[in-house]
Amino acid sequence: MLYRDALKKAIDELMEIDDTIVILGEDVGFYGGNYRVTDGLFSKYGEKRVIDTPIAENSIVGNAIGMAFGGLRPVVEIMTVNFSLLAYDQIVNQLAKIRYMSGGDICIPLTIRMPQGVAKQLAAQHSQSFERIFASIPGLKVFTASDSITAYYGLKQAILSDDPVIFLEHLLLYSQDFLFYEINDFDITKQRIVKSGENITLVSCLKILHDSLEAVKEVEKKLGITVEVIELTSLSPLNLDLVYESVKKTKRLVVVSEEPKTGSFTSEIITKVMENCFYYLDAPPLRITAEDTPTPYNRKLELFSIPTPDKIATKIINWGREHGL
Amino acid sequence: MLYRDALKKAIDELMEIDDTIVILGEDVGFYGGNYRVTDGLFSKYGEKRVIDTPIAENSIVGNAIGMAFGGLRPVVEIMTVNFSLLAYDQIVNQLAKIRYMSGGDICIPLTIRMPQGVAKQLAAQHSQSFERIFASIPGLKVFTASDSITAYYGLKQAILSDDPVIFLEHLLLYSQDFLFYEINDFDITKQRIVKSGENITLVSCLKILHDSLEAVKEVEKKLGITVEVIELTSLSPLNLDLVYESVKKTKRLVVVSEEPKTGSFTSEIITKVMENCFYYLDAPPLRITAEDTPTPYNRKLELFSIPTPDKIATKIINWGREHGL
Amino acid sequence: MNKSLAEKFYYYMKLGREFELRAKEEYMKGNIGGFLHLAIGEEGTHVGAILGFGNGEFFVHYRDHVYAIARGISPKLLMAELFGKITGVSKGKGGSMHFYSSKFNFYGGNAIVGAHIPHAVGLAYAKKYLGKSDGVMVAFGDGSTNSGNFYESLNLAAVYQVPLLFFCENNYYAIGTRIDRVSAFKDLYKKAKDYMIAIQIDGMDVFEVYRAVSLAKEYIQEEGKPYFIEALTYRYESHSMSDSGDYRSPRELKIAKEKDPIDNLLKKAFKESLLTKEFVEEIDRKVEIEIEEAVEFALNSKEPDLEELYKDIFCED
Amino acid sequence: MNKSLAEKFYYYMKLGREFELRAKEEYMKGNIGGFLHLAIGEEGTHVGAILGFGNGEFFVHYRDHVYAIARGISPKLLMAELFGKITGVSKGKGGSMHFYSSKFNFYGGNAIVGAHIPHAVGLAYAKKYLGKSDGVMVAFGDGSTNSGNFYESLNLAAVYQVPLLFFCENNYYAIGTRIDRVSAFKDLYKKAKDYMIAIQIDGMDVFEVYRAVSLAKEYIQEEGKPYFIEALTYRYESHSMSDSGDYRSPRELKIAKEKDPIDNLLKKAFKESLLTKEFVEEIDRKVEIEIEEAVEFALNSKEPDLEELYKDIFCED
Ligand SMILES: Cc1ncc(C[n+]2csc(CCOP(=O)(O)OP(=O)(O)O)c2C)c(N)n1
Ligand SMILES: Cc1ncc(C[n+]2csc(CCOP(=O)(O)OP(=O)(O)O)c2C)c(N)n1
Ligand SMILES: [Mg+2]
Ligand SMILES: [Mg+2]
Repeated sequence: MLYRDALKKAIDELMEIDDTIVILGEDVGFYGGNYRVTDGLFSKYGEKRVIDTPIAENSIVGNAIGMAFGGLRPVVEIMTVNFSLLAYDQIVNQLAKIRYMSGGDICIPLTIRMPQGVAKQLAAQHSQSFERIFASIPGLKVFTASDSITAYYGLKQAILSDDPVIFLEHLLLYSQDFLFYEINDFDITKQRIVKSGENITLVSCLKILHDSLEAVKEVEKKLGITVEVIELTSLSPLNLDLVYESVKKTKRLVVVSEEPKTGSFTSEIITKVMENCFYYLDAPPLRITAEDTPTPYNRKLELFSIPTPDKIATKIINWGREHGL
Repeated sequence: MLYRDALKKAIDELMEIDDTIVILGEDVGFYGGNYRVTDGLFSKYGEKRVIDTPIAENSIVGNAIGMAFGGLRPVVEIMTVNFSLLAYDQIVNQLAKIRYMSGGDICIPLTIRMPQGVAKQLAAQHSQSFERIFASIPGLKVFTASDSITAYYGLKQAILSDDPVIFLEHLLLYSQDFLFYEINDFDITKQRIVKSGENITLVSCLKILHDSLEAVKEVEKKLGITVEVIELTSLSPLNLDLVYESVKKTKRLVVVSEEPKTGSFTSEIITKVMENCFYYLDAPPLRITAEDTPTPYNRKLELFSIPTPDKIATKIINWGREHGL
Repeated sequence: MNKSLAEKFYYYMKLGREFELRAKEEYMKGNIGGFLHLAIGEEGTHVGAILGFGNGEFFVHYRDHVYAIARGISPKLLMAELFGKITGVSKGKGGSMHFYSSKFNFYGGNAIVGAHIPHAVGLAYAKKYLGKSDGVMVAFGDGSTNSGNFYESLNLAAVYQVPLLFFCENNYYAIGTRIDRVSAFKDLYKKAKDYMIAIQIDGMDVFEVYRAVSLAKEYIQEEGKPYFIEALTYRYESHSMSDSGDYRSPRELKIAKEKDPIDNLLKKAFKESLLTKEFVEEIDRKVEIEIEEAVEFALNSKEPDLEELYKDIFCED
Repeated sequence: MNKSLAEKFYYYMKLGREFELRAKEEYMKGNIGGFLHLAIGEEGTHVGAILGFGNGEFFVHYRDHVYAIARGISPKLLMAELFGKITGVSKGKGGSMHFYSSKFNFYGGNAIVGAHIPHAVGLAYAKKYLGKSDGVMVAFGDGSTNSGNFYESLNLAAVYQVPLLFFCENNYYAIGTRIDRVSAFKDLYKKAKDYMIAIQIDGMDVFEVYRAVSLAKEYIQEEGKPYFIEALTYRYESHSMSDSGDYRSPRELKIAKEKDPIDNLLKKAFKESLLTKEFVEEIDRKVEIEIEEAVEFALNSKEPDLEELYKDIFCED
């Protein structure tokens, strides 16, 4: 199933049974969604439930908060995460705090879906990844989806949650076809072991998880070892039990992300592992991230600025060799 | 010299010699500044150079960027860091990226000063600390000032820099009186050893640095050891050479901050130290931060949510004992 | 004008004023902390608006005490909130700037200027969608009318055609900056007039405010469309307990106080025999007792337990 | 109308159109990547505006090619930028959406809708402060007029009284959403009219655009005040190279194309003997060569070295 179709299926199935669910965002209605996730929903549910908004991200999120006060369950699409910065006050100062400031009086069952990441030559203002600026805000839940299963089950869980959820997608995944099958007890907050292994624990999410998996094949071949790969489907709440367990076994941690290095959310993963598994580690954790620069337009530079399967493999192999693998 | 007076002195002295420097912000002019940093400058330099703006943070920063294009050197005051979220798009998508996207054509010599932190019962929307959301953006310089010397010399360096600088102050420092003396070779990007010691390296900045120093006295007494205290006056560029050197000597790292724990900038410090000093460390690094909650109004809860000198001391002492001190 | 209305006006305005005067005292004593923004002088605007609007959800910024009182939320719960007690309307977690009570359709108290306006648009949308007809009202200061939040909301309320009353309380100042120095023009209702019906009224006259808001309420209910009122008013106190207020001339203040909304009400009501001296005295006593009880309640209430710090972040924990 | 002006119009409009048609081709071939937003159909608006404005700083959003060409920036530098080459106007780091050349007073290219408008206000402020008199112009789409950035800028330009020309190119669509579905009203100049002089013009007629902008320029220079023009125009292509454009009817497109700005210009200019067939043919040849040279230049230019990734972040390194 295509990733975008999995997302739509989740929304569609829930909208069918619960008419307090509404979608809003730029071009989500008549046009069918910039990445066509909502295509068809406008004619099915009408313009009152599939709401085309002007280009006013701050208000889109602000309006959705008010809708939630009024008994609706809004699903916001921000066209890309880059534009969410215009709504950052509503997200951080309002969405994340109103329940607390009201002493628990008010629930805000609201989901903000948005794609992030480097696509292809979209340049600095359209290529960002922002795990760090959402997952570090108390009061927000932050989920990620790397394939059609996490997209479908994860988005359903987000929409059904009575709390504010930031749901991160990736620009390059929409057109990808992923295996899809039914799961009974999916819980996105539990994280996911994508592949088991013995000698290295690799943690990642979203699109770069796939690049990492590709790299891992090379690493396993070259180093003659096995790598355990864990996907962080939930950055908040951040339950790292699977990671701790794994690291205690493998003794080595690699974190891969598309955020620029300094201050990226990778550092939180590493720090929590240090706090919980310090005496188990046989090597300093390795993080593989984008460079600390804005994203350039030129394709060669762009690729040079982010981790690719090759670069991930090389970095892990070199680091592994340096540290006794 | 009062902290607020040191800031004013820096601005005033530069405005006297360079009339391309202008100040803008809410209530900075006629009213004299919400925390009175700019008091007196309106009558001295006039309303063209000390510009009262409406409550429109996004435009304040956006206008200042344009002023910089036009040959001015604007110094923006955002009343508190909490409101900078309304300008976050201008800060991240514009200020931090235009030079890069223009291939180096355009310089933006712009300083944004703003106070942050928990003051006293200002509640969730007025009590935030945001090192992480600025220092993790490539293209921004981020400085902090903990006393009148860093305030005066640091702000001068920020204003004279041809690059965008976020200058973080703290609400509770304005009225504090600090020793002031002349320094010839001050460079805020080098960080600062506030106190030397042998057994623990403690890293902090802004107001909580002072709480940490108080705690350190207790720690040294109780554990019979000495603590080296390093102030991070520059979060970006993030030069941690002093910290690495110190950790290689002390073998132990503590980072203290007022940000909520998860995803705080403390994790970047710890990760960089892991990357550079892994084999030197005798204990897992300790971070002491605010709790992962919005800040409550009630004073008792508020104090419970942030590190205080007592809590810092207790945590370090317990951790030290646990890890062989 | 009718008698029972005049009586209500007096009761809530007096209660509001005494509540705030006492809050000020308690602040000086250290029983209240943080920012405390008083609406003394603006009671005509606040009470007239709430009573004129009747049911329906209400949003306001941080200067929220008198609105909450007029809404009928017990001064006990409000004073306890100022004292940071667990019995407060927001469990002591919000304080003065964050009064919330969904039971009373009271949605803040918000400390980010202008940021609550889009919430009101969204809630009005939800009500229209759900077929609920009593509309929504959002109050905000002159200072917020220069912000993107304000403008985007005007446009969206008009695009969505939602039953929302925009209520601008123009007290001429945003902290120390006079509105005409930062707004392109000073008749603020003109900012809305191409988007919806927009009028300007005298906010020092509770009767006028009540009348205008009642009519607006009827309009938004019947037409399902937004409406805009600018009420000209004045705050006597400084912006919050921490500013000196020296940016306004004593003369300006004196002129404003000559239009005091409570005095105004009494003058008019006595002239038209809507209120009696006895009634007023009775109310004054009742208010005194209520305030006394509120403070006692607040004083005697417990502080939140420490574990409250971690509660109320999420619905699902 | 004079001859040399008509000649210039034709030259730049033709150059602009051919540049974009070729860019489209090169995009299909894979020589250009990312988003490519074409202004085909809008040349009358873009060329008329730039030539009418003369000197003075100019800001625009991502649909920036024709403006840059009319400004006189060499098509070589622009094509090289689209190709991501180091010889490009932004060293290949910006691409189509980020043309910058301070030498030509050309400030973007910006990919965040509306975010460049406050920059223009600030720059106009700086010029007024420094006593420079040639003003600033900012172009933006209909889509941005619903945003806070836009509104705050109207207010601030009026408060500061800066010499700034707001130039709204209303092509009726923001990606796939028609303006009247998301704006309270569709005559967008009305959004500005209480803040400054605001007019609406036919953007398909380069003469009219030129005339209106020239007059506006005079006004802002002489009065030192802002001015607002809404130009009604149309883009023939889809929003960017990635959308299908199926949200507009073929009929609507056909009607728009009947007003094609280049055809329009030729018709008028021939009738009034401002242009000759020979001149037009000569220009066509010249343009063909220029475009060819631009592509060759772009093709033959070097890509940035890898270390360029780390350069141009800060002035001081
Ligand atoms: C977005 C934002 N910027 C700045 C502030 C600081 N601030 C608090 S109140 C205020 C003035 C608001 O004035 P107005 O809207 O007229 O309301 P009033 O206080 O007069 O009732 C300012 C600037 C804030 N709370 N939020
Ligand atoms: C703040 C922001 N939100 C959303 C987008 C995505 N986006 C790019 S162009 C566009 C439409 C803009 O339309 P308009 O302003 O009319 O300009 P036009 O494309 O018609 O020239 C949108 C929504 C963006 N770039 N920036
Ligand atoms: Mg006011
Ligand atoms: Mg358009």
